[in-house]
Amino acid sequence: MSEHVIPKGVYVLIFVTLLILTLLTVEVSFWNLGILNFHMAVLIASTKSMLVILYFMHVRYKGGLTGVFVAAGFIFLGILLTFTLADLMTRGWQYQPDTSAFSMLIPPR
Amino acid sequence: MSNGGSTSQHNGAGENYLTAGYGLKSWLLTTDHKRIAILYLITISIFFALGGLFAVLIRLELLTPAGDLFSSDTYNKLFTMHGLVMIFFFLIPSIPAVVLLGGVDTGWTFYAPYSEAYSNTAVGLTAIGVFITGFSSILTGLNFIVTIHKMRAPGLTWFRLPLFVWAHYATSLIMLLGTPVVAISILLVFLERVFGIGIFDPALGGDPVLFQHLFWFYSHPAVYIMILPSMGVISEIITCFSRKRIFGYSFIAFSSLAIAILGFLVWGHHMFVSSQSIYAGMVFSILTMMVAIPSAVKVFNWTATMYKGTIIYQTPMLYVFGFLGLFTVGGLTGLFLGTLGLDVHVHDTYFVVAHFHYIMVGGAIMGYLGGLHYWWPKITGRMYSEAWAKLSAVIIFIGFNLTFFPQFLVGYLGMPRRYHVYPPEFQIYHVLSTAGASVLAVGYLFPLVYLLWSLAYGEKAGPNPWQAKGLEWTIPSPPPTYNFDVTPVVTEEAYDYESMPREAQFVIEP
Amino acid sequence: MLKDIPFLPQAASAMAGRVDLLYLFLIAVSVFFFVLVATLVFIFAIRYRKREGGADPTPIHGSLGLELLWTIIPFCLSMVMFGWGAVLYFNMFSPPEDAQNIYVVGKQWMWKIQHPEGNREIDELHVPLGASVRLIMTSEDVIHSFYVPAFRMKMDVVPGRYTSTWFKATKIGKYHLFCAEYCGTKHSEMVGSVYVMDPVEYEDWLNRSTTATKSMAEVGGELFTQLGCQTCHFEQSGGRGPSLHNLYDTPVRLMSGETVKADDGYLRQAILDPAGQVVEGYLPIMPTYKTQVDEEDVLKLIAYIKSLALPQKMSAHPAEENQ
Amino acid sequence: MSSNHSGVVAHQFDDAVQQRETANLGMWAFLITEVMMFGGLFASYGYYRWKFHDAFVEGSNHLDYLLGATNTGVLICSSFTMALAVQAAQAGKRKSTIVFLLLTMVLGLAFLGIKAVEYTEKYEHHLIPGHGFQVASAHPNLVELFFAFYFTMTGLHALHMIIGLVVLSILVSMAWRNRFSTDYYSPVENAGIYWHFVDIVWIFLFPFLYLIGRS
Ligand code: HEA
Ligand code: HEA
Ligand code: HEC
Ligand code: CUA
Ligand SMILES: [Cu+2]
Repeated sequence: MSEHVIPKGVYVLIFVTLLILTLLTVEVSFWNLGILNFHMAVLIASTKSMLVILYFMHVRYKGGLTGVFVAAGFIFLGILLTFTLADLMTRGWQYQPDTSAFSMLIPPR
Repeated sequence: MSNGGSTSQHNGAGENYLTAGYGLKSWLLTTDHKRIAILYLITISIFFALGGLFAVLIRLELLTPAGDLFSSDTYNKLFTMHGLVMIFFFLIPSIPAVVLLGGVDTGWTFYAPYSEAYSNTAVGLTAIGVFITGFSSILTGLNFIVTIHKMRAPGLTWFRLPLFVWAHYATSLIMLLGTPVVAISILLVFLERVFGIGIFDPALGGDPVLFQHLFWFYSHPAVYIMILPSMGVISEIITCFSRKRIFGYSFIAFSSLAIAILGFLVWGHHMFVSSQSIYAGMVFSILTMMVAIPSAVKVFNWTATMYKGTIIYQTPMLYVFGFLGLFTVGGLTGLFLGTLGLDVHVHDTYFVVAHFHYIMVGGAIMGYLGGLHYWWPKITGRMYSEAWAKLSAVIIFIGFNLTFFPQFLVGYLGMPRRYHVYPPEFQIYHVLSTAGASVLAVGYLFPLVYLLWSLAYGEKAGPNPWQAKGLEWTIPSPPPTYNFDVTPVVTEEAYDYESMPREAQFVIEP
Repeated sequence: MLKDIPFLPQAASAMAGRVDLLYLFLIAVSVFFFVLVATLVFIFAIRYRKREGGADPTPIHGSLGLELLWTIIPFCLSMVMFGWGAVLYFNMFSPPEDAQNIYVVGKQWMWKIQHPEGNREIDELHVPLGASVRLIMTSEDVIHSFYVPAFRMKMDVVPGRYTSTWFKATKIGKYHLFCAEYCGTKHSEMVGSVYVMDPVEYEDWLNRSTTATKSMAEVGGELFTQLGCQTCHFEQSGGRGPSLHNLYDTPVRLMSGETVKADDGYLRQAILDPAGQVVEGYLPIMPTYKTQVDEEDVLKLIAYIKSLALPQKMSAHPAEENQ
Repeated sequence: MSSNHSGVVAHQFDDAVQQRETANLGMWAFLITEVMMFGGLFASYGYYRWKFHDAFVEGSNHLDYLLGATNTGVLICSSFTMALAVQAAQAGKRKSTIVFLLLTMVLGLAFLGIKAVEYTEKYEHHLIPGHGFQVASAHPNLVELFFAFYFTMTGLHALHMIIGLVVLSILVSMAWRNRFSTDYYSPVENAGIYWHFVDIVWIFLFPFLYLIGRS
């Protein structure tokens, strides 16, 4: 089982796309999209890293096992981020007149 | 007692890993994994005794409601050391060394901001220790996972692997995924202390609850690091002494994976009253319930394995019985804690203390002792005294329950953890518990004595005293320096005991 | 003898009985499974022990039916536990509208408690029977945890923010108060007592206890003048800062466009970190009072601002109102 | 990398393919731990960015996004040359392997150089947390928190770059001594995977740190 050698053209294509996406993410950050600015930034960064993973890191041409490893990494990263942030973001939902704003405090010492 | 060595090819003349090369240096610099294992065994036994010593001192202090034996600071150091030594001696024995030098008193949970602002002792030093050990446990896990994926013996398909290996695979997964997070949070604590930036310290704008998230993201899965290897051991022993294949192999195998994966989704159950959002609490609670299911599946499959077997009451099997009962109690009380409305009351009381001792002492340590007795002949080539071993297994079981059952009761009554003085009405439970701990201590002393004794005077064990299945039993005891002369080829499933000829079933009489 | 070894702690709140019931349910489930496993192990160990003439071990690979059975039944039971526990938990953290506030400040290693009427206590908490009491808590140093076993109630007290919980005492008596989060040397001595009193007696106690010459709001009002707040905040609008009358519990529009409710947390921040949330239409000129007031002062100021709100919203003696 | 016998299969492996796949999988497993480590940082960063949004915007506006963008470009170029180096190694082209590795190193150094410029500038503006931090802001300690994350995250990233550069220089010397062949190139391949990973971290760091609240 010899390694798949990827033609140079593919690398060049990915490379150029990555550069374009970098310019795009800078440009987009100056549009006023409200909260969507953040989403756009994440979206573009994810696309870029997906391209790097699939082509530069050859995952597209590797066996399923590598794919599983990569997916596992992202899934557990997702768990860490989602659950930690979910706590913070849902604290204000609680019926309690006095908790919603507290998370914003700087206390005295 | 006749010796299973009659069928052995072991001639005592060949070189084995224990005799190949003498001298301290050859041991300390060894790369032979069996020697490493022996060193590891000795180290963790010493640390266990040390942790036990701290526990005995704790119990003595708690005999009376007043703080008469130690000052509060001493007591705080005691339980911190006890927790740290006991928790991390399972993982890697080098953390305690660092800790013992420093003298930490934050509790093993290192809660910020307490651990930063007020604990004037060696948190920084501990942090570095955790970092280093963290890195080595990452490498261990990495090594193990890759080995299993890529370097199994020919014919050893996934479903022919001993369940012990599955359990270790799951454990490694946890180490790989969890350790980096705790490492980075410790780094953040370190930066906070050195540069005075408010990452977790509210006085500077930080949030101590974030620290708890990062800490438990690792530390909950870490509790499964402690129990999974023991679960693997149970699968090995129960099949051997039931002379029968395991019931539901694939369910046991996959439940280990399920535990490892789901284990990453429940950390918030340590934070139900931490001012975490109650909605996050609910999600964590429901997931906690789910992570209990694979453990339940395991317990039932082990029980079913005994059905229509040929049960032999050898010491390791007694520990399995103990494990099954005590782990079940510990696990079920874990459900109490995972139940939101109830945990509010019992959180940080002795109910929690009882829960985790049932699982860790009743489960993990029983598994450890069972495994120690099971593989002792393989490791050392000697048999221990069966009668003494049985006696101490029984003593340990009784002492254990006497120590920790009263703690459930006093916990529900409201006795908080980490208290060195307490209201007098709780005394009766503490007296019972201390009495139990003394019995337990005696029970633990016995094996120390008879196992050491067997090294010199025990009967020669032969390669396979239990007529057990598994590759390690096909080679002489103790194993030679190069495990296998030829790479073994595996053609059968694990635990295929029934196909053994009847006369070979068992040589040692129970 | 057995009487000296109680099984359940005293039950002195509306929640206690409900928690105990859940506890008993879990014990029932646990006993069932423990007995099941233990009996099976026991029976198998005896019945299939190795002996002369015993049957050969029978190879059994497993049984899908059984696996499903012992996955699904525990799963369903555990979902019941979850649901039941979640409902209780939700109730535990949802105080009724009419709950009266009591303020708690944790500090190494004591509990400082303030009643809205101005009474202050240390390591003691007096409450009237039958009234819903909401605790609003914060810490001056590290995390503590306010725990009253007889109420089955516990909540961490976190520096840098307010946490809250509530209870309704149902039995007159004296109960333990513990700190349940490890907080340093004297963690085990950070204990106290909760006294549940007959409402009439409680009134009496409020009037009697000498610490309270003035109500919290009154003291807050004095502070308000002392600190010079009134130089900017007038009764009517027109000052450099907005009027604080009728502010409590009403929505406030901020410069950032958000609208937030002027609750305790908001007020606390408005005083300690005014620039964090600037009211629409005003300049961020209010100085921070971080260095001049401590947590207790803040609570007093807030009480004062509350007292400036609509009269029917605030009552000097909420205990009365409840009866 | 697990083995440095060139062209030789270490005794625990059956053949070169098994050895290469094992090393490769090991690298991926290692990267998972790296993902989780940076993950802990990203989680903390996200937590505070949500909590103290305004302060983080303020902090971010103190950064020079043009330098950040340039650096992103530089790093992408280096990933590109790294990919070409791996390709050359696969094909057994010793000379172009060396050239591309060296190019990658030059780009990596350029990245660090620009980073150093940025750090110096922060130093001159008293933006180093815990070290006489000064900023005109309503909540200076929260802006300081932003910079704490900025330095921790970019610092850890830079550390990874430096390690990567060391590895690359070893590879260059190995390639120089003709250690690689079409059968044995996994050190280059794995170093490549590592390098790309470091690139990916930056791809996220850039918008998160430099581009918030620009609109
Ligand atoms: C080896 C270690 C280990 C293991 C395996 C477990 C397993 C479990 N633990 Fe435990 N736990 C600890 C070690 C461990 N724990 C420690 C050290 C602490 C304290 C940390 C500290 O604060 O210092 C702790 C604390 C702790 C808490 C926090 C309590 C608090 O502080 O308020 C909770 C809450 O949910 C919990 C739950 C559980 C559950 C649900 C399981 C489950 O995995 C158990 C599953 C097993 C079973 C359920 C038994 C077998 C099943 C049956 C026989 C069938 C019947 C089943 C059903 C009806 C579902 N544990
Ligand atoms: C695997 C983990 C493990 C083990 C095995 C144990 C074992 C024991 N533990 Fe511990 N325990 C913890 C993990 C463990 N514990 C943790 C994590 C905490 C929480 C800490 C914290 O709050 O931060 C805790 C806390 C804890 C407390 C609560 C303290 C408090 O909250 O104030 C108590 C109190 O009774 C206790 C008791 C015991 C006892 C009596 C034993 C007994 O089982 C010990 C019996 C062992 C011996 C008696 C030693 C035997 C002697 C020899 C083998 C030979 C002698 C030696 C030589 C000759 C060298 N433990
Ligand atoms: C220098 C003038 C000044 C002083 C002195 C001052 N404030 Fe203010 N305050 C303001 C201004 C201006 C605002 C509106 C802008 C803002 O929210 O920061 C304000 C807003 C507030 C708010 C929020 C009001 C709302 O409508 O949401 C509260 C509460 C408050 N101040 C309380 C106090 C207290 C208590 C003190 C004294 C300890 C005080 N202020 C002293 C100028 C002042
Ligand atoms: Cu305060 Cu413990
Ligand atoms: Cu847990």
